[in-house]
Amino acid sequence: MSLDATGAREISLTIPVAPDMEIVATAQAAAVGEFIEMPRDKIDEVKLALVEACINAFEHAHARDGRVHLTFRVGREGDAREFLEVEVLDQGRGFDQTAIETPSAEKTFSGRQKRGWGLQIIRSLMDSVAISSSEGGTRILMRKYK
Amino acid sequence: MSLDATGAREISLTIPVAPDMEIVATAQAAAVGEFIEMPRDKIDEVKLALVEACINAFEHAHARDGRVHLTFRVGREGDAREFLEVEVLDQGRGFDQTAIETPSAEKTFSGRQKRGWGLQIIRSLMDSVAISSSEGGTRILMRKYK
Amino acid sequence: MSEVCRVAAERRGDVAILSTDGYINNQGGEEIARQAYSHLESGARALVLNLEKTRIVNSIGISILIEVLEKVMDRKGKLAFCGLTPTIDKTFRIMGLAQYAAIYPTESEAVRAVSSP
Amino acid sequence: MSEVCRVAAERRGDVAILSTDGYINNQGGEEIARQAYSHLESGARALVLNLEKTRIVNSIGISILIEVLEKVMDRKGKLAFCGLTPTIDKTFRIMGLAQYAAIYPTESEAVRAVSSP
Ligand SMILES: Nc1ncnc2c1ncn2[C@@H]1O[C@H](COP(=O)(O)OP(=O)(O)O)[C@@H](O)[C@H]1O
Ligand SMILES: Nc1ncnc2c1ncn2[C@@H]1O[C@H](COP(=O)(O)OP(=O)(O)O)[C@@H](O)[C@H]1O
Repeated sequence: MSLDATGAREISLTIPVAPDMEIVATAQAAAVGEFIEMPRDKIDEVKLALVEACINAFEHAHARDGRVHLTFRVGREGDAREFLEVEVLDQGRGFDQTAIETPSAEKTFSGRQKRGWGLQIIRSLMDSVAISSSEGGTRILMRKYK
Repeated sequence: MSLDATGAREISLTIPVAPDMEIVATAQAAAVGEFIEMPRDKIDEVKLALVEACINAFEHAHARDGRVHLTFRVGREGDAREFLEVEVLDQGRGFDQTAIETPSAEKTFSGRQKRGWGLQIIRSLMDSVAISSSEGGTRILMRKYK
Repeated sequence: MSEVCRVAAERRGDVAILSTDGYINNQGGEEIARQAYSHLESGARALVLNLEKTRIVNSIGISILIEVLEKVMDRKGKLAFCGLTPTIDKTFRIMGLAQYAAIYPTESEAVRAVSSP
Repeated sequence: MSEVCRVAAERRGDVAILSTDGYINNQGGEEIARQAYSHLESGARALVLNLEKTRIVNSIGISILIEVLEKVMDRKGKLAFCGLTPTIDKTFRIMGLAQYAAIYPTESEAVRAVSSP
């Protein structure tokens, strides 16, 4: 394996805030996933998590540079399974995580509040997720084991 | 079209100098090509040109940052056809283009000089190619019309 | 992977079968909704959504599918999904769609299930 | 798109058919060469390279294929390619490989052409 999570070896991708660019970005997740021979269904999960993170940045961040920055790393924790890590970073206005209400099927089906599932989907589909957000922007670091 | 060649809207990809990373990069070319509905065979030509430019950077450049930087842009010249532009940049030692001998099938088949086809393939497969190289590095800018 | 989600429709009696091809985002979701509502207007009582050729549905797309489902339930109609990839199936379960709509592996099973006896 | 190029071999009399799957770079080229030489050693007089499942061959891979072709020509054997994508076909023409090796659309045509009468 010639790509690792030590920082030196990583693939970075910058996309403009523009319709459908999230799908163009999923191609990179798929290519890196295939590179480590991650099963197709797991790659699909990474792709959807990445899509959700990108459309959040597109919709909510108002990034000062009009871009979303992605970094892909593969690594292995000790002797554990290999993983694919995706970082999605925007230089936007950030948000207060404590103010985000957890969505539920009940709320979704009873009322007008159908949105609000993006972060929940990301957490459910990935094996670990770390979000840091401030006035400088938002960074989502998510990892999926092979 | 939400992606253009004016500079603001572009996709950039940075890959490490490592085996097979050129193939990971072709996924991005394919995704951007599909985005503008470029026919599959033309996308294949862009992919191979990109592969040749990347392996040149891997083999010959000795990039100081250990990376190759790619930028993808789509645009349209006046009312002309849409194009996909790929820039491959390395911060390596550069080369003297006047010193590069043009390859030929005769030389390839008669002797021991089987290599030396990369730049020729790039020029043959792309619609336009501009190479600039100095001690600071090499930049190949290539364009393919849809 | 094309950006445009194509939606093909087929009508069998009072069952409308909509088959998607490609990424379901807001536009894709809205196209499905448009076709679904037009079938409901013209007398369809049940909808089958065949997502066999779709590998990604984003959360905005799903929220529109939920609106379609609610409209169908309001009219006492039926809606069934089929051809879901494991990831889409998982996402539908996360969002609770699976509690309200039936999910079948194949189109024929879905059509059989929603057809009037 | 897997990084490893798989090479499958089949022997029909004195014709060896090598079928590739995936990206042909230096390692892929060397694997083809290894299998080709082993068939030549064991009496094969003709090689068919079926590249149907390969969409990219880089210039290093092609330079190795040219070495294989030269070795076959030295032994007065035959080599034919089949299943080339338009881009691979174009690249083979650029590098002059097409002047020295026969290229056929299908494997059966290639096998027929190189088989001893
Ligand atoms: N990158 C971001 N920048 C700013 N705010 C964000 C970002 N990502 C998420 N948020 C905030 O978190 C909320 C919840 O996000 P999410 O769960 O994806 O649902 P939705 O996008 O449908 O509202 C958003 O409504 C927004 O307020
Ligand atoms: N990015 C680069 N950095 C430094 N030298 C390069 C670069 N690209 C090409 N070259 C020089 O140009 C020569 C010709 O390149 P090419 O036509 O691709 O053939 P090959 O790589 O097989 O030698 C190389 O041998 C090398 O000396």
